[in-house]
Amino acid sequence: MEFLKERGPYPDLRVNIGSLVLQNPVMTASGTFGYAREFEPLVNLHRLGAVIVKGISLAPRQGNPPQRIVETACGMLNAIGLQNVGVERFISEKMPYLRGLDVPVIVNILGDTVEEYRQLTERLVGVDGIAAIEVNISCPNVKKGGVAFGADPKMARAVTEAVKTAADVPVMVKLSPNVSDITILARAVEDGGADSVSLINTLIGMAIDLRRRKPVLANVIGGLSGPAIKPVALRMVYQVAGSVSIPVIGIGGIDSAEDALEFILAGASAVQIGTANFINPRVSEEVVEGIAAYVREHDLQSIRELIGALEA
Amino acid sequence: MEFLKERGPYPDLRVNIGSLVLQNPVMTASGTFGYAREFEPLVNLHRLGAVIVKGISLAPRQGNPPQRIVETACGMLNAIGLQNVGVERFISEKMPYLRGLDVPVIVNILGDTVEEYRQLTERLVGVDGIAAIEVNISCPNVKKGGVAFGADPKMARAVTEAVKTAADVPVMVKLSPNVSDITILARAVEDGGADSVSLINTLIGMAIDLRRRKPVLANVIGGLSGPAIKPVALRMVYQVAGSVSIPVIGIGGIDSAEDALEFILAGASAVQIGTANFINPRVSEEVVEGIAAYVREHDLQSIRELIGALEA
Amino acid sequence: MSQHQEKARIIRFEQLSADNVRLTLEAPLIAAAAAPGHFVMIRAGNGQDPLLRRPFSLHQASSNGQIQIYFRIVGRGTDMLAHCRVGELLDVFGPLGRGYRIDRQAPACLVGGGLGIAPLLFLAKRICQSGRDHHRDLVILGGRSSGDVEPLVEDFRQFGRSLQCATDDGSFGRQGLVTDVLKAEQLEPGTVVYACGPEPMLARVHRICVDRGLSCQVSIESVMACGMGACLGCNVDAAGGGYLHVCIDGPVFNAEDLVWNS
Amino acid sequence: MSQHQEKARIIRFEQLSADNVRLTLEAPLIAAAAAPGHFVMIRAGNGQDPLLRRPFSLHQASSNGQIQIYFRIVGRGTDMLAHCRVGELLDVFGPLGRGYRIDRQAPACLVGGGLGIAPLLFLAKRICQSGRDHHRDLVILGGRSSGDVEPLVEDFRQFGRSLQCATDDGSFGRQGLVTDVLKAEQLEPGTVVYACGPEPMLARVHRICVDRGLSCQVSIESVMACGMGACLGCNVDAAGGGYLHVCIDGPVFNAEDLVWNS
Ligand SMILES: Cc1cc2nc3c(=O)[nH]c(=O)nc-3n(C[C@H](O)[C@H](O)[C@H](O)COP(=O)(O)OP(=O)(O)OC[C@H]3O[C@@H](n4cnc5c(N)ncnc54)[C@H](O)[C@@H]3O)c2cc1C
Ligand SMILES: Cc1cc2nc3c(=O)[nH]c(=O)nc-3n(C[C@H](O)[C@H](O)[C@H](O)COP(=O)(O)OP(=O)(O)OC[C@H]3O[C@@H](n4cnc5c(N)ncnc54)[C@H](O)[C@@H]3O)c2cc1C
Ligand SMILES: Cc1cc2nc3c(=O)[nH]c(=O)nc-3n(C[C@H](O)[C@H](O)[C@H](O)COP(=O)(O)O)c2cc1C
Ligand SMILES: Cc1cc2nc3c(=O)[nH]c(=O)nc-3n(C[C@H](O)[C@H](O)[C@H](O)COP(=O)(O)O)c2cc1C
Ligand code: FES
Ligand code: FES
Repeated sequence: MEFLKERGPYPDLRVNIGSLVLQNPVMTASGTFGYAREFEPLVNLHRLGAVIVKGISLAPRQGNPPQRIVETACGMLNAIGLQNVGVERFISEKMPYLRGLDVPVIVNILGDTVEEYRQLTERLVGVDGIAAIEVNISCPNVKKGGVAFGADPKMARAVTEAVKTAADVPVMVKLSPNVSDITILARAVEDGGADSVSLINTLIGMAIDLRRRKPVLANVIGGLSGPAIKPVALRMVYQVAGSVSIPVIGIGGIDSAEDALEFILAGASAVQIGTANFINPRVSEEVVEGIAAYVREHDLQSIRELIGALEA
Repeated sequence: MEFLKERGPYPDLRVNIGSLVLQNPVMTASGTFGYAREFEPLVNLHRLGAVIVKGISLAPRQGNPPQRIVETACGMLNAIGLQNVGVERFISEKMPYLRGLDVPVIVNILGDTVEEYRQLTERLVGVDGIAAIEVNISCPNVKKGGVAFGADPKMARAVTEAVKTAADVPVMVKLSPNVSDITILARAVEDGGADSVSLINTLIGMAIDLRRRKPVLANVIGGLSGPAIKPVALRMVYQVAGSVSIPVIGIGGIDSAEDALEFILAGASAVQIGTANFINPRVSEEVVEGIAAYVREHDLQSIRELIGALEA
Repeated sequence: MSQHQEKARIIRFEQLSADNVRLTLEAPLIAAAAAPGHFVMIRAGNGQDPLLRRPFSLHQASSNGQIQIYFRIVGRGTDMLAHCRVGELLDVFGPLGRGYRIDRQAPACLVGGGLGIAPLLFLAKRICQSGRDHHRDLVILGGRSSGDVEPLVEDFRQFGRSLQCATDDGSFGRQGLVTDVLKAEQLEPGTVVYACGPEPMLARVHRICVDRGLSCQVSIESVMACGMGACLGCNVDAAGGGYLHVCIDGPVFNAEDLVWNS
Repeated sequence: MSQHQEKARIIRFEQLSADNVRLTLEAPLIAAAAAPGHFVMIRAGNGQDPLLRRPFSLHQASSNGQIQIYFRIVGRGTDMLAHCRVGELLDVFGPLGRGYRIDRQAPACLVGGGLGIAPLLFLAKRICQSGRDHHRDLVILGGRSSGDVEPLVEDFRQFGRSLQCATDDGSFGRQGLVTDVLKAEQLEPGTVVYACGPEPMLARVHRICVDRGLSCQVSIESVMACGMGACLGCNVDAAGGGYLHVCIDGPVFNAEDLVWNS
């Protein structure tokens, strides 16, 4: 016979990502939340911990030809091909809206060479309203024959150093899961000066159209995201949280507060929600509410008590 | 206004795995079909291309404590811990039944050291009724601090050479997907003398019980299998088929003839069905029938026409 | 345009033919904001498989807060929707996209093939409501056979248009394609053609319009994840090079802005 | 034991309480091969999520080819099963496992807690059919409240056993646990206790039996993928060290062969 607990004061959900303080640990993942404005009719954007925008490159990119996405079992593949408006238009067209929001804005960047990452970062220096930079290192290094930066500790470190040296805001490096040992990559970018690591980006996958006997995606391969990859993401977050001392941000298949809390238990200081935004545009806000309810119901002082609190 | 085609003669589904000829390309994956006898009441075992038995080690193994399995989104994690009866009891207790079956039997082996793989293979030499050996190299190398053989090209090659040198039957090496570039591993085992490669083994994942704040599996991490991993498996099979000249066997999330045909288009000469056996014990036989129907309906001379026939 | 995510109660279920279903939903916010050619994203089931929402054109949206979708069962998602019961709730969001630009002066010719008929009923209604003289307007509906066309004829008739029907097998209307009918019709100069249907049909409609110098709007499909411009997954080739995104630049386009493979 | 995979038609649907459902299925091959304590693996839905089959004890199996399962809605799979309609087909395979070893001479005491009551009805029937004198037999049923127990009482009565009931909230029978009832009963020496229910209850039943020198068989649960000895996923600790597998060594075990955390 429990008696109803009064709905107490709003619980303390603040988390620190290095020097960056977020009001709660829920961010929207790059490439899945547009430039935030798309979600304005449906989400109270100011309720989020942070918004991460679609990956930006130096020059605008058209991206891949259609078909770019395909549904898979509990997941989806995408080969958008990094379509984006380029850094100049991003600053002039997208930042004015974004900086008007009462939520930290994190800019996701990508390049084909270390030099491009450096230039991009330099261009973002001094731009008002940017809370942090997230570095997508899952991109192929054109100078190294297309091997992804994220698959080689030396290149990953070099990119991190280049961005960190140029940046005037905290730098979060986003790791690729398509590697033998992600802790090696995590330590490499930590050594390179990253303020935090976020993981995972998509797993590389493929789908085939049996009728046409062709790959479904024009790009042949694409990135797998959604609930299907959650077990892999959770494992990697757990491993990385045990190997680095900078904050870890968990990403991969999160679509509920329970999922987010699992990542936090595994060692994530915060989480990002990706594909789930497509299925339930309100999911990010609902996850914030769900975490608040959990903290309240379990009489926690703060959500920070749960970070890495897994008994293993 | 199509008119009904008469059900023609049974189509040619034979495939060659090196010197091994299978009546059709459908095998059951190791660890998901017991020692075949378990399925006797439900499946016409002689209809299958081959049966691959649960991984065998030199000494019997008890495996991991419970909980060993957990369902995930369109998949499952297992941490059986390689429970098996050991090679001696396998030969004395399981082989008599298996060799009575009218279907090729492939023995999956695993070890903690290269030496163990060699001894295991030697013990299997001359045992009647073994059509091939499949080498599971996803196991940790105890001598090398637990790094999986399958993650290091040199170790993978060494295991392959040891087995190949000792074996009197064709050797299939089963690759781990938890690597940065699976084509490097595939080439390493090809160089080591493998007659074929099979892929993928499970992706490493994890599940957390939020209520207990503990990992669900006693072993903390486990292997992810089922439809969730199919896109990753298909991509890796496609990549490996383009990088080696030995036959490739596709594994991962296959639960229908369509799935199997997609792997064949991607370059697999045959496929293995794993987790799907649990959900539909008859699936392997149904996949054979489905492939036969496809070959008939598309007027193919043989299923071999489809191997690698993807237009990319 | 304002968008809304609503738990919409199913208030009517109509099996119009073996494969074709029409659902009437209570979604007042969406209904109020909707215009012809807009679409909604609907979640099939509550599970994680199928994962993505499914896009459907608004077949009707009325001032009493109801919307309708009209769809064919082609796969798992539509099959699940076809198994819903009256009274259940569906998670719907919309209205989305750019709809038909109704030219209030020009004569209208609506051409719908198969499930492409779906958005045209709403369009016919709005055109009718625009109040001008409609005797020159024309609706051409086609499908594989009677079941694709006949059940909808009454609904179109209430808007008082002249109606022509064609089916592949001749089981309703004349035998042939909607484009055969379109070709045979003497459309007045200045007529605007509003079309929806499978790609080959739209390509032919476009060709006919180009030949006759008529302007033509088409509603097209693509695979979609988000339906709202966030995933960038729904691109199609643009006539001027580069890409357009079906969910925000369309689904209704001027036919000449697209690339047609024919 | 012969096993069968059948498409079983649902011929009766009973909502015994808010959470508890009983399904009657037409599965003649399974029914013919079944014995008390056996279980079946059922596929919930046709999709890939939830992926694995769900195990359920046979609540009844009759010579007319019908089987029954009795389950509580606890998650997605059981929720989907609770939404099935009469006439639909379920993919079922079984019977699986080792059932209760009925001692035809000894007095029987059946102890069921919550959904643990499920396999005991079939067991009661078979014991009854064994034809000997049953006046010393006893059935003890318990649950959270009336809805877990009351709807089943009539079914047990037809086998003419002496019946005791208990509920946590006292809404049916006496207030308390089934183990309280068991403790209070003077069982004859040589009685065999057949139990099924949640782990803490079984641990207590085992303790009581050890104290009184009675033999005790328990049906237990574990997570399962295959249900037939192929995946090796369903292990539990064995009293003698090492593991037992619930699906092939059980689900019914001699209580003394297991490790009890109490
Ligand atoms: C803007 C828009 C409006 C639409 N309006 C309607 C409508 O009013 N009525 C209607 O019946 N259908 C409409 N569709 C198509 C409808 O969305 C698909 O039929 C539906 O998503 C199929 O889902 P499924 O799970 O049943 O099929 P799946 O199992 O996903 O696929 C079955 C088959 O349908 C194809 N398919 C799947 N999704 C799409 C898609 N988005 N577009 C085209 N083909 C697809 C697949 O390639 C496959 O061959 C519309 C599509 C779009 C983009
Ligand atoms: C041999 C055997 C016989 C059984 N007989 C019955 C029966 O007659 N009636 C009945 O109501 N239930 C029975 N169960 C339990 C039943 O299988 C689970 O309740 C069911 O699988 C839950 O599925 P779900 O999808 O609804 O729940 P899920 O969404 O999978 O899980 C919901 C909750 O149930 C727990 N759970 C899931 N699977 C199992 C499992 N296999 N065993 C125990 N807990 C589980 C989960 O940990 C979770 O807390 C039996 C289990 C076994 C192993
Ligand atoms: C359509 C789409 C576009 C994406 N674009 C980017 C991107 O531009 N930059 C990036 O770092 N990650 C990108 N991602 C990866 C996501 O941010 C996220 O890491 C991944 O989808 C896993 O999370 P999820 O399972 O929650 O989606 C994209 C993902 C999707 C589905
Ligand atoms: C329960 C279980 C046990 C397995 N045991 C083995 C094993 O002993 N040896 C091995 O090489 N692979 C083992 N595997 C991996 C499968 O053979 C297969 O490679 C993997 O499950 C992917 O295929 P699937 O998605 O079809 O299941 C096991 C998989 C499962 C699910
Ligand atoms: S469907 Fe996502 S951008 Fe169009
Ligand atoms: S459930 Fe698979 S071995 Fe028991």
